[in-house]
Amino acid sequence: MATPPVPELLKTHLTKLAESDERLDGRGRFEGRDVIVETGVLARAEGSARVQMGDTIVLAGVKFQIMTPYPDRPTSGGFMTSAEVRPVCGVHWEAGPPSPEAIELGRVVDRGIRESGCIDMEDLCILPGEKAWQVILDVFALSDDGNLFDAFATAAMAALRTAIIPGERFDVGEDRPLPVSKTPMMCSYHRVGGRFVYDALRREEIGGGERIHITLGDDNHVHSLQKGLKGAFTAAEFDEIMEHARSRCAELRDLVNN
Amino acid sequence: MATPPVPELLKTHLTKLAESDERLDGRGRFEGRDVIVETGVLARAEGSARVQMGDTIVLAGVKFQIMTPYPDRPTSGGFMTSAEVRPVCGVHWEAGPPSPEAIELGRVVDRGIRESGCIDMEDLCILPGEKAWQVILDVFALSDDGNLFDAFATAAMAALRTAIIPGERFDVGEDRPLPVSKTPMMCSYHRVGGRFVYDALRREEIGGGERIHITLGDDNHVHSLQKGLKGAFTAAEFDEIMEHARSRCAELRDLVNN
Amino acid sequence: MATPPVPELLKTHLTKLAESDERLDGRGRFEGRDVIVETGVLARAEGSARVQMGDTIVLAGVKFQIMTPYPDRPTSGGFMTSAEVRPVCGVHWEAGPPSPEAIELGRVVDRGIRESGCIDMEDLCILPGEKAWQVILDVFALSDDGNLFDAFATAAMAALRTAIIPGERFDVGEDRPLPVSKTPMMCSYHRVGGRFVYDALRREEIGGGERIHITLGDDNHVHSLQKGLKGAFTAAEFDEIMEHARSRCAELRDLVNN
Amino acid sequence: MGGYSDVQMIDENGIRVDGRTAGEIRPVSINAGIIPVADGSAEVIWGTNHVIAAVYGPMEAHPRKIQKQDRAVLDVRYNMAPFSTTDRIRPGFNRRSREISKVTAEALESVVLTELYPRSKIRVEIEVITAEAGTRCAGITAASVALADAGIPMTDMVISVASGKINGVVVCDLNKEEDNYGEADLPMGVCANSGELVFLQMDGDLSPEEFQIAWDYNMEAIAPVHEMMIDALKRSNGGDE
Amino acid sequence: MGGYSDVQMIDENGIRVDGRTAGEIRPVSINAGIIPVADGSAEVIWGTNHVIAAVYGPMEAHPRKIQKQDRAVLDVRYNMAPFSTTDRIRPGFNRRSREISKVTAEALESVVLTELYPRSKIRVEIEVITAEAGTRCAGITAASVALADAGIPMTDMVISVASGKINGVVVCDLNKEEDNYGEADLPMGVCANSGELVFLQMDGDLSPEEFQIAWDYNMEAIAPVHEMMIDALKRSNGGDE
Amino acid sequence: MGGYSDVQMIDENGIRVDGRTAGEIRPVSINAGIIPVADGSAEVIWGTNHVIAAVYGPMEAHPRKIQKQDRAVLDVRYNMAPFSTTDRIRPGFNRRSREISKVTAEALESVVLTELYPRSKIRVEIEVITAEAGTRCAGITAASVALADAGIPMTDMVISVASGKINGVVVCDLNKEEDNYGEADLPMGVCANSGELVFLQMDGDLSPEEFQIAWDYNMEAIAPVHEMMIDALKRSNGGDE
Repeated sequence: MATPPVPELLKTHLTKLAESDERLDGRGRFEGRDVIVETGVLARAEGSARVQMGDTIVLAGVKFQIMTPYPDRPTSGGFMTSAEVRPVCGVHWEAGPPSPEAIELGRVVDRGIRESGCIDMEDLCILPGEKAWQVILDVFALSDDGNLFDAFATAAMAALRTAIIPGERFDVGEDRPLPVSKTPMMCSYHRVGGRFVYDALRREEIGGGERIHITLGDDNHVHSLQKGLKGAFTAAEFDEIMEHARSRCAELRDLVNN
Repeated sequence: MATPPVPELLKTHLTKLAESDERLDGRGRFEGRDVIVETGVLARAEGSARVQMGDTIVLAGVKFQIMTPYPDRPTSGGFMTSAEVRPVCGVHWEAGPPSPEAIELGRVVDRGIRESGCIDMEDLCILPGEKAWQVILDVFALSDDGNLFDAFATAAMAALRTAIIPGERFDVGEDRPLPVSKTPMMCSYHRVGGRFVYDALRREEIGGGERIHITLGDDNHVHSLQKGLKGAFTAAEFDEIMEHARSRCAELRDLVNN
Repeated sequence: MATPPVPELLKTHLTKLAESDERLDGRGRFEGRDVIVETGVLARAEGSARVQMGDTIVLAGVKFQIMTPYPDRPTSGGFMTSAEVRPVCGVHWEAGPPSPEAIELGRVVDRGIRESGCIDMEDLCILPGEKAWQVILDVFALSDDGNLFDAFATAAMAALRTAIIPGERFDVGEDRPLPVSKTPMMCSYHRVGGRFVYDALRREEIGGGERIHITLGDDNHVHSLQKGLKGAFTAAEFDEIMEHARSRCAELRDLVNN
Repeated sequence: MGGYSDVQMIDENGIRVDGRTAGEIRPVSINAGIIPVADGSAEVIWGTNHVIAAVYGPMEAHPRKIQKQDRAVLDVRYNMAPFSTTDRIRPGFNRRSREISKVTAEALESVVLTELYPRSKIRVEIEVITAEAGTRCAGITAASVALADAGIPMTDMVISVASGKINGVVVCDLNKEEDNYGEADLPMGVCANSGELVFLQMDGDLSPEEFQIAWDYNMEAIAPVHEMMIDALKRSNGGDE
Repeated sequence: MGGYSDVQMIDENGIRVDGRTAGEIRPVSINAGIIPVADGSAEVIWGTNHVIAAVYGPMEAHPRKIQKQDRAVLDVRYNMAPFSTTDRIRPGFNRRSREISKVTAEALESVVLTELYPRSKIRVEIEVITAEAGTRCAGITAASVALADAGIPMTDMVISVASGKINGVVVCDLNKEEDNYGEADLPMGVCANSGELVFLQMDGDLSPEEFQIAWDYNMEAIAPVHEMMIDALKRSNGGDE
Repeated sequence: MGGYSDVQMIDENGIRVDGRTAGEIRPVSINAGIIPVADGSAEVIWGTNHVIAAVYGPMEAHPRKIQKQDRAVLDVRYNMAPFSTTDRIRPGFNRRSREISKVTAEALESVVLTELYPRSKIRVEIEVITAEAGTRCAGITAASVALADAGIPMTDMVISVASGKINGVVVCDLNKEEDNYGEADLPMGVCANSGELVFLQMDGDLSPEEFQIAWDYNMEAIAPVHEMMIDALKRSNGGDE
């Protein structure tokens, strides 16, 4: 993504709004947009989901391949996440090799899931040292009106939780659900008009500062953190965000698990 | 190839000429340039040809490699065409990765040959599921004065029809001719000055509109079509072209087969 | 490396100096900078060296991998040199794929070593046709104040002569020194102010003309030559350079071997 | 083209594996305006195919070297999403998608009034979400609707359909299963009003007579799809366009 | 994170494999001005890690499209030398190094007064010569010193340290051996004077309580490293800065 | 260099496998003006080598950043066609061809009066159609003729020849078979009139005495090849140049 020229007017406007604790679309500082989760939306994927948060729409698809386990983990399967944010989803996203932003998106979503241990990698073993399932998670943005991070993370978990390992097609046993034991969820915060807000719109991202992404597990354990963009924040600011993330992640988890 | 700035003067001139049904070099609308075909011109290729049509000169070389057959076609060999139009052949062709035009050239030439079924892929099998011949056709432009498509297609068939499978060098049986049972030929038409002409010069291509490539087999069966560039044509125009292609392909076929 | 705009003033200054047979830093035409060679400087490399010549500082590291021998040389190991001159070492070196200069650097250093036969490739065989050692030499520039060629070549030989084949780590026998039977050394000459000088500074390179790189073996056999950049030289000029190279290579060889 | 003609894909009554007659296309549904942030967008669901198109612009063309002094450039990208096929597709352009992007751009340039926007660029993004034979046709059709949805002036709308041959019989609009055993493929892009062609490809083997039948099947499919396109645009614009 | 927690990495007295206590960092030494041709440079030797940073600029930013009208851009590259690890690293950027370059640039931009140099570029080159867990932290710290050595005005200096967890115990600054069996990694970049954070990542598994301990260990390590940075700059400038 | 010296490549009378004496070059033929659309062109058939060179320009150098204010740049590409060798070559540049392109450009820049064409570019395209040892020399020679054929002003013409060593004997102009067992290769590019060198490479093993013999063989081969170059240009220009 080419960095858009920061419109100073937008920045000023956002600062003004912040003074009366308002936001562009009338939400409160820590209020999220409505989240709609649909699963089973992709006919060719073994697990899939569509998530809509306002005008942000994303897809997630889970595919399986058979891999040779790594020599140092002969009984482990694999997991990889690919986020190619293509120019279809917004005028500010350009064609070409993955931008640093897209790379970061994929890596942060991947880490939250991987580090939570929600997928039992040992369960993906087919034949020790020879064959194991590789889970490939592709997240795909259709419409970017801000906060792709959370949309991707939510769609990813919804797709994984409904994925079926295609044993029959690969002639290695019966089809069975991918075992996903936990539901790590991500909440993202942007500095807008001086203070952090939750679930930023695209225009808040453009006129805002640094962002913080938090992935929490079922038991509020921290699995992944990422600070992005230029900016400095205090320990007190972080504590406030973390407290909100604990309650909001639980809400999102309910949405995905049901 | 960087699109050259279309010289409006050239376009106007071509339109003027078209009004009296003339062309830049005095040819009739459907008159081709003389075609000279030589075979056996490349010392290191297993089959080769040089084709000259006016100031357009191309080479085609056939090489063989041993491949593992694809799992779903264990008794089939392979065929691939590569057209890297290098900057040696004209000021308008630039260095770098293959341009969209070069990719299209290679793919259209490839399809005409492949889809005619003129190469018996089963005959290329050496050991079912393990070894088969891969035929690699490289077409190479030395001088581009227009209509590389037909020059490539003609050189390709001449090279294939004279190619020797190098069994001895690869230690898998005796040398023998590549079995080529048919001779699909291509005819290309460009809209110049409002109407379609056959075998366009480079300057007619630059000042012209859309182009249509037709590949016909021995029995006038259609094996490949391609419309390129901006422009719309009518069914009647297409019928007229197709009729000419039927007679011209037969003439070119005689040239290649003898 | 983007070619820097040649400062005409620098060129004029260098020509002036040359008239009284002087150089920017007071050295004589064929006088080299002090050379400091340290070995064992890289904790993760199996052989390493750091060479400093004035403000030019380079590292060389030797790593080993196990390779499958090439079919036509079943009892031979392998040797490759990689010189990625990264932008850390000077403002004139830019990020991106290796520049033509960096490619030339790597290839010239590689040829001098390879062609001298100083590494016994047959001795690197572990299991004929199946396993052999591949020696990978990485040269790395920390600070480029001219004559990276000689600094790299010197560091390379010092690293190779102290390298230990890590048999134990790869579970193929005991650790043992890499057998290096000779010490080919390189001397480089630049045309500066009209005449050739030895061991050019960066500013002499910028304001100078063509360069000649000579690699000589223990017995003054020639193993590698390379002329770089625009310029023409006479046989007499070459003879003078070659004569100096014979004595200077011997001095450098002593430095590396002790 | 596969060409394993010993598999029977058409029964004695001329009925195909999915119950269609020879000249019948798959069920089609079209929706416009499905990507909120795009200037225009559409989805075409054609059998199991699910193809999305988004349009951005006209906007300034940059870098400047891609600008045309007398018209807008159409920057078209056709892409298959990694999860669109049974075997996952590795991201990144390939020769096939480059060629399809090129012929699609050339087809659309033939109807868009690009001369109204000199020095500018119109981005057309075609994404195949689910693929089932015929994605390039669905892509051109979707792009046509998305351009109209974006309000880009056009002389005509392009509808694209392919006919083919299977078991020696010419049929319209091969589905995936048929395509695996197909003996020919003739995709065409036709202007709804003028009947002119702006897109044409073909591969396989068709006798002159078979070719004519395939051509005619395609031509017959244009009008009903055009109706659906117009209907989708009406729905997207509140039913009053 | 590895997480083979059956390997005992901490003894009954809370002493780690290399003799450190839970909150103790590895031996650190810092030198400035080590690359003669650079405008500023530094090396950080942190345990076995050996990381070098060079700064060039401010200089004109080109190509022009990367210029910012109101400030300098920080062009940061983090790279691991091919011989920096036990298994040789093939040269060329990868996704990991791109991401580290990005977060490092963003951390440093938060303290460099880039608005003093509109339209210009400051190049920061970070090279890992020898790697032993924690190279991104060492790289940020080295870059901070190199920027100061180059005389680039900054509001504060950034020190970066990581804490982690092993055998269920939170410890500061994992070494390579510990990292192989580590259960969490929390690298932070902290401003020496303001105490604000400009860099934060984390992966693994930390309960809210463990998280707080790890956070506090990192915060406690800032001041002593900051001392060493200042000392290195003093030595580099003849001891009279 | 191969160096399997147990294969006998020279007989007791000093005659080589193809019947040549030690100092003899392969049969050479040169033609100019062979690419109709180029501004200048030439082919060199040197033994079985078949190398073609085309020259385009001088033309405006773009993008502008490659322009030189005081002279033309020589944009030289050396490439081996995929069918030029026994094993097919995959298209695309590699390090070898990049290096040869570079040294060839530097050799030709030494004789072309580039200062007559500031800010412009002269393209030199060298294509190896059939390769049989010595292609870089044949390419430099062909490019020299093509530049002259294009009417580009030069101070001199460059002829390139290589000598080598086989079975411990120094010989001129190794063919492919000899090259496979060769022990050294010394390619030189010499100006026909001044006798100065503009191109020099060498690898292998040559004693000081052997080196001198190889050098002399190369020097002796210059004049006869130069004659052929002049003759080719005369024929191309109707015999009256």
